[in-house]
Amino acid sequence: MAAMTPGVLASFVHIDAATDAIRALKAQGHTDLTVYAPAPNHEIEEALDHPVSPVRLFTLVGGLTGCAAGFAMTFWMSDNWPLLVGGKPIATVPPYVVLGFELMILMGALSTVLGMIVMSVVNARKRVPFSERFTDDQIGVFVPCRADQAAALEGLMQRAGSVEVTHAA
Amino acid sequence: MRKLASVFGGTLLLTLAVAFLARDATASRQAAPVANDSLVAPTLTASDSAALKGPRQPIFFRHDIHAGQYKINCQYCHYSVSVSSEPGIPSMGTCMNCHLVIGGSDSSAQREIAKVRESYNSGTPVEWNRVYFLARYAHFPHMRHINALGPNACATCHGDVTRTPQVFKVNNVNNMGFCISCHLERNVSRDCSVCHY
Amino acid sequence: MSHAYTPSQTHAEVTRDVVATLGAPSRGYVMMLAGAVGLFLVGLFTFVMLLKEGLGLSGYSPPIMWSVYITTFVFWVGIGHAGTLISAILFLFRSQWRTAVYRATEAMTVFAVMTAGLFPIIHIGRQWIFYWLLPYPNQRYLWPNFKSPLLWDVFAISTYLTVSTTFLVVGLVPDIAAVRDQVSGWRKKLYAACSLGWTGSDNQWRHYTRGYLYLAALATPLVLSVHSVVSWDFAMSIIPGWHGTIFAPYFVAGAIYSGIGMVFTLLIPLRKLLRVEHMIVDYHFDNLAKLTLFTGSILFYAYAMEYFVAWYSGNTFEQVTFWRRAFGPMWWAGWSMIICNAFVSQLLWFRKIRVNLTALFVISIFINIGMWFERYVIIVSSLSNDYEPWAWGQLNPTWADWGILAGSFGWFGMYFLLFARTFPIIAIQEIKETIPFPRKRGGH
Amino acid sequence: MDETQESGMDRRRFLTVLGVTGAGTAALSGCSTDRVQKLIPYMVQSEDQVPGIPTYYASTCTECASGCGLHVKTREARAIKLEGNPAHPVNAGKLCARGQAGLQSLYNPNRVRGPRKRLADGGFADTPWADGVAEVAARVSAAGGKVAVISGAGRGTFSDLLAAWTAAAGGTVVRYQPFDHEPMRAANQQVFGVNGLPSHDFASARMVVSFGADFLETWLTPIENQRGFAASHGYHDGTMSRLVALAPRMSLTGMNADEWFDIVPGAEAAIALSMAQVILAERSSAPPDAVALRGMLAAYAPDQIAQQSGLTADQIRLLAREFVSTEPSLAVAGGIGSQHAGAAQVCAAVNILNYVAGNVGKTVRFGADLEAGDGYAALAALQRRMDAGEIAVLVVHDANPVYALPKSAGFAAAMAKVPYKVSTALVLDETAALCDLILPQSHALERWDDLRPRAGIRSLMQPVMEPVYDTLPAGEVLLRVAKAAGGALAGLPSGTWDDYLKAQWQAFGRSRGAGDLASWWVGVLAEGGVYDAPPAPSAVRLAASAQQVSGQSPAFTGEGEFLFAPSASPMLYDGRGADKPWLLENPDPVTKITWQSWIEVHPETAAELDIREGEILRLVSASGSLEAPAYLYPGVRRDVVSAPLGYGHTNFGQYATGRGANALDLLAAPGDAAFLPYVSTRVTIEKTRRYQKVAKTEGSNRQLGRGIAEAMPLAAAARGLTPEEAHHEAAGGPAHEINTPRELEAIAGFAAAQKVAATKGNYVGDHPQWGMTIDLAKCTGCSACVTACYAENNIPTVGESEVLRGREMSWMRIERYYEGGHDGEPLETRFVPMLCQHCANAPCEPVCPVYAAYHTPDGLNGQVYNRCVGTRYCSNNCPFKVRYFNWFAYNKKAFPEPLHLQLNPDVTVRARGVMEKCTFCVQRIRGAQNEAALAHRPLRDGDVVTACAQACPSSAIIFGDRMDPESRVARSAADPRGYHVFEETNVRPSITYLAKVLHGAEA
Repeated sequence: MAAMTPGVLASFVHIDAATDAIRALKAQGHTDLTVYAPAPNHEIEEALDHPVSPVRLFTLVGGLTGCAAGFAMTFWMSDNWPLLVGGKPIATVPPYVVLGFELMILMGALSTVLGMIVMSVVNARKRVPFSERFTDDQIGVFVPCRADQAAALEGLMQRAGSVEVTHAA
Repeated sequence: MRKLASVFGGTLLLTLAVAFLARDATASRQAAPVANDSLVAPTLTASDSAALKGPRQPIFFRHDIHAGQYKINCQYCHYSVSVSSEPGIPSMGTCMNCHLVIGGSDSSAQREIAKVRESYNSGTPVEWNRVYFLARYAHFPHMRHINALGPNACATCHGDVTRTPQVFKVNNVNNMGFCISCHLERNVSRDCSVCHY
Repeated sequence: MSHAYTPSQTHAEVTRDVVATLGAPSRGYVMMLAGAVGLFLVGLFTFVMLLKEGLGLSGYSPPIMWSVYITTFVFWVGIGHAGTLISAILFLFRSQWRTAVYRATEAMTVFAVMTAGLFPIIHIGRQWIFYWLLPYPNQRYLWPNFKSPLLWDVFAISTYLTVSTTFLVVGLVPDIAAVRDQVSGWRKKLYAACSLGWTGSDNQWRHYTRGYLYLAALATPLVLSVHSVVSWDFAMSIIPGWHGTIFAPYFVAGAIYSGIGMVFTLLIPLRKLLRVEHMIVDYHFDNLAKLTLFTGSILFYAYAMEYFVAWYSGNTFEQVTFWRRAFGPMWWAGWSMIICNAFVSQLLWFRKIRVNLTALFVISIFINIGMWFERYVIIVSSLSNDYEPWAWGQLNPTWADWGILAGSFGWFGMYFLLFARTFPIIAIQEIKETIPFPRKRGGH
Repeated sequence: MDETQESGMDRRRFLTVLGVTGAGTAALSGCSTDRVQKLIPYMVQSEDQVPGIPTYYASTCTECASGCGLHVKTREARAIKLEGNPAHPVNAGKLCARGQAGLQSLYNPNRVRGPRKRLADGGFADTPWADGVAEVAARVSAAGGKVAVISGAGRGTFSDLLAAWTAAAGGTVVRYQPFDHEPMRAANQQVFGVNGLPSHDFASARMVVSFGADFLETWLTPIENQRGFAASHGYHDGTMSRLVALAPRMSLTGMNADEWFDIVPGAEAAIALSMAQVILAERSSAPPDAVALRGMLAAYAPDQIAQQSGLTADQIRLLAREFVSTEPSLAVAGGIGSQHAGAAQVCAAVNILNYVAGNVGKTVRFGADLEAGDGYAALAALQRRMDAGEIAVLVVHDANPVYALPKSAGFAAAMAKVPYKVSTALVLDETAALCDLILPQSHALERWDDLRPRAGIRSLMQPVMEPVYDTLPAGEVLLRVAKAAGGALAGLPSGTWDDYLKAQWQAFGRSRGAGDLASWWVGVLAEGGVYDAPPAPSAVRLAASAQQVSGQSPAFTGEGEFLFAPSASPMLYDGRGADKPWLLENPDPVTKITWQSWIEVHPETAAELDIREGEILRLVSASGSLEAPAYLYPGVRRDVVSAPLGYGHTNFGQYATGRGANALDLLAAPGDAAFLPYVSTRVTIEKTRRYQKVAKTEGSNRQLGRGIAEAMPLAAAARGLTPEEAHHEAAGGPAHEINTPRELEAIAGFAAAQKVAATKGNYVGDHPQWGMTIDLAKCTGCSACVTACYAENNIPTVGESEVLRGREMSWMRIERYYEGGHDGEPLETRFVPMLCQHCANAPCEPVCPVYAAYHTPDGLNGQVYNRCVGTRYCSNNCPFKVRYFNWFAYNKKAFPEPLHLQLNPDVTVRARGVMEKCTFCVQRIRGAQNEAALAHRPLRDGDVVTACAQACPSSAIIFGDRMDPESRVARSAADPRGYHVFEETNVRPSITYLAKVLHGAEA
């Protein structure tokens, strides 16, 4: 496994401690933070203040495509070999709404999942240190930095109330 | 991981390709035979029949000699094809019309023709092996097709037998697409109940 | 009761308690699993016989061309509704109490729909060509008939299965990661693989929460549509007793009702089996019971309406059908459906009963039986006496019918039990979400 | 589909057996090669057989004594369907269910497959023909005249030869038919001094009174009767004839009667005489010699006999007056169902009634001399000689007396006293089982033969195919035996049977002055025989013995409180139908029960005795007992129980043996009676408290006012009202629109949609729209169409267990609905032939996920078997419930070899798991279209006739193109009586029913 990104990784138990740290770091111009949390948390989101995730675009596009595909398929197929059933029109909207709807949901959902995966992978920072407690009960804040900045940042973390600070070089 | 994916994808593509080729194959039909005045059938012996395509028959009957070289009209033997849904299998008597006198040029032919005479005299009909077997839920009125497409239309489905020493399955007549593509081309009915009842 | 309940006090406890459910299986669990597998084998044998001999083995007697199999199909589809309702709709409503139970119900949904999905194949005359219902390019140039409600069904059920499965899996990922970081050895490797490299970084959470929201948003109309489509299998026909405009809402309500019934039946024993009594508590059952009461009352209304409309329509066919439903040869089925669903559910007006697990369990059994009979009555009794009196007939099911029914329960139970042991049956991260982090300045 | 198709016999399977037309019994080896796909050529091409094109041969039906003409449809040298010969005067192209099922006696898997000889251990073993013939010859010559022959063969060249043969052997022949109408002949002798059966003209009779004569089932010539009855009783131009039935049980004839009186059993004679008395008393124009009867008849004034007859005096007077005032009228008697000890007197009384009403010579025509045997008395006499050991050699041909006589008659015991017995049975029946040698005869369709069923008719039979088994025509056997025996027998012709028969015909031809015999013969073969115009009725006068006619009701033996009146089953006839699946599965027209025998009990009686349907009852008489499930039938008197004849065979092949109970077991030994009195014993009912589901096809026998079987009063019909108008008139309100404006809108929308659809694909252009009308005023419920449908469309018989689950496959079913019947109103029966209605807005089509059910351009409701996946939604959604599902591989069980040879090669044999239904005989439509296309001409009206329409003896069914205003079907559908079933569902059926017409109060 390749070497870790140099930087400081601090673990927090207290939420406000973590948010203080984040705000302080951002104040100092450290923007590419990585913040681990066992559960999504509004305070952290506010502190980080990221733009809204673009996943919704995937949902929209997928849904529309699905709907279109549904209607296109049904109309084309019933017209491809016209067969009269029950005296009903060969190709007709009402029954095909169901299929349009179902395909809309299906493709919408699948493309949403795709979106989640793609987005997380694309924006993921590589080789960031991680501690197993972050999926348990602790919040982790990692800030990449040069060796000479490390001491200062460690101090910042401690002051914010970190329970454990490690320096990955 | 990546390897697995590529293998999977590859097989998928392959199957699709095969499927489409197969589909085209069913659609492609052999062209009607070109009128060739001087067709000479190759010399073959009964022993060669094993090497030829198609089921081996009790008698090495050669369409390429009868229909090709000697230009015997298909309907001379398949007598009911233009009037009935069934093409008709020539009776042993029909064979004997000629083979009473024609004994065969080479030894192999003589041996085969001897079988015909033997069967006729002993009154035990020859059991030909079926080559084309249309599924029983599809009804194919031969006469309608012969009357619509002409006496030589046989080749459309059965291939050019004037060149085949041993008849083999040229088209899978049980592929519905094989029928439909033709009905579409000629813009004739493809109503299900025309064939299926 | 409104403020957030706290079964485990801290995030650490939550992780610990849930991971504990994945420990060595108890004896009771093993026995139940064995039972489930046994039932499944019964069903498998029956199906093989059906393939070999033909559908005639089961008790079909014309004019009753659909009977136990379709009944059970609709039953399972119905079961499959509570899950998505709780996990998706209640998620949108931000109701906290769902967190403890939704994983279990969602798993139930997926496996119930998996079960239901088998029946369209089992019940057709030539099972080996069931795929002709799918629109795939073929050398015959033939396509399926999209006007047929059965085809809507194919699409609705498969969509629902796919979406609810993805919904379940997506919800699982962070929890699997949590488990991954608690266990060791080969199990760690397994969960690591399943966790898709989840770390809980801000970036992951950011897209995750959004995506989950939209999945919920899509699943919500879906869950309502699926049983509507199933109901149209009947409502689109002209059979008196099927041809009803209220069928869609009527079926959806029934589906949720039966689904929650099944949730009770599963959770009440399960929480003991997995020793999580302190995480799934009165609070949840109370709320579930209220939902049951609500949908149960809708059913009550729907039943009443069916009979009223039949009378009010002045249509002799309708009237005879419903008269015979209540007083005909199948009166017993008709009444057991009304009593088990419409009346029994009314007991839940009393809080004492809502929080009494024994009572709830008993009621839930009634609900399951009642809802199975509802479908049985709608399908069989309506078919047994429709337009043409000369063709009227009665059904007497055979071992082949019961064999498949039993098999379906086995098939369902098998997967559900295996799931409950392998993956966190209680949503770790969602519970954690409800527990505030400690603060350095003062408490909460 | 495919795998289950294999066992199905169809076009290509026929091809595999082509050659064997030249190769005799290789037939079976030929077609038993199931999967091996061989093409076997003819040895020599036969000029009248073209593969794929049916060849029709004229022949004659031997399933009863009527002697109807047949057209045998053959394909690739296999008989595949029996239809009526239009040229034949008796049946004019029509054929009953029994006649059509003759095909299943030809291909019956239980047929004796070759000569068989009894072994010491009692079993049978094959023996060569030569040995068999030699053995018989030896025995006959050794018998020294102690030879007797029992023959069921009708009058014809064979019976002549048989007579000559027996005479030469010094023996006696008894020509025996179980249903031989002895009472009628005795009565004709007594009243008119004529010993012969007259013909009855139902077609011209305006009023028919039946004194227990089941003329629509088994009485004389049922098809001819039905044709005539339907012609006169079927409504046309404001009129219809009238039928009154007097019988303790409502038979099929009773169900078709405008009035049915459940008279006291045995009172028929008294009533007939009473009517005659009224007529003579009130009418001067009676034949002069009839006046002499006044004295004798005085004793039968209505008031005298009213109380013991079950009719009021006024009813009798009314009947009598109407009978004489509607000319010509017709009274008939002598049915099996009322054949009690006094039956001869009943027929005599009815003769007198007809005579005084002036019907004799008009509707009753003597001189026709219908086919009749020697009667029971002759057989009884022979039995006494057998008992006395005066018979050394007994030959049984085409007869099964051991079954046809009550066990108490002891015929089997008598046979045991005969040292040597020979049978020519097709199937090893009860009688054949007791014989020492079986020389199986060829089936009527496998041999040359002829019949003279009545004066002026010579009807031919010709071999339409090679014998299925190693059998010979009985005539051939006789000649061979004669040759071998020598002696007096040597005098017989020396040639073969075929030569003999043809010689006879040539002699006949010469006698008719045929110039070119050869061409004459070809003509005769094509016509199926020689049919002279019926002879003018021979004038008859009352004989002196007419004075002795008495209206005494007969004494019934036994103590029980119920009279036992067995009914002659229209399907099984005298029992010979019991080995034919078609007849067993075709429901009894009255009770709708299949594959089972039953006991009919009146519902009220049942209530008293706490009997529920299906309880197995034991009927006990002095002579025996029988057990069968109870069937509650409102059409039987409260003090009468009835059970069908023809069941309870002890040895008659896999289908008949052990099926049901034999009603004859209850009867006492007839002793030296002149005929077998079927209605003679009283019985007690014993409840067994055991139950058995009755295999009936009837769900509910009431139509709950759903207008499925509509009927209207004659008056209303005459005024050209529609059934609906008639209803509203009766109800006193004006006709109201059944659809709301919204519904009408929707209906219009449907119509518009179809116009749009008609601009696409195959739907472009003009197509015929096939349609059908069914006239309920003509339909008698005889069910001939049902068997025709089975035969034409390869419909599998599913057997008792499946019928019990309601899984019968009859595409065409006859529904029988009751009206009235309680609190005083008379019980009325309505028959509705129900088949796929081929709806324009078919509910079954849109629900099929794979287009297996769809609408064809020519207006058919198509069903593509090989596309069907079997969701069965179509059947659920069909209001008429006319779709049938293959729950198992019925095609594998239903046609055991050689029954599979009967299958129609033009129709797919449906596989397991697919839905099937009536197709309007689409194979016939396509066939006709192909023919027309080859001839470059358009289809003409009448080119396509469905199997049911072709068979219907009442001609109640018309098929054709509804779009062609000139077509018969279009014109008939325009009849104001026309209506559609379940109109309110807007499914727009292609079948129009014409409402039944009822004689209202005006009667």
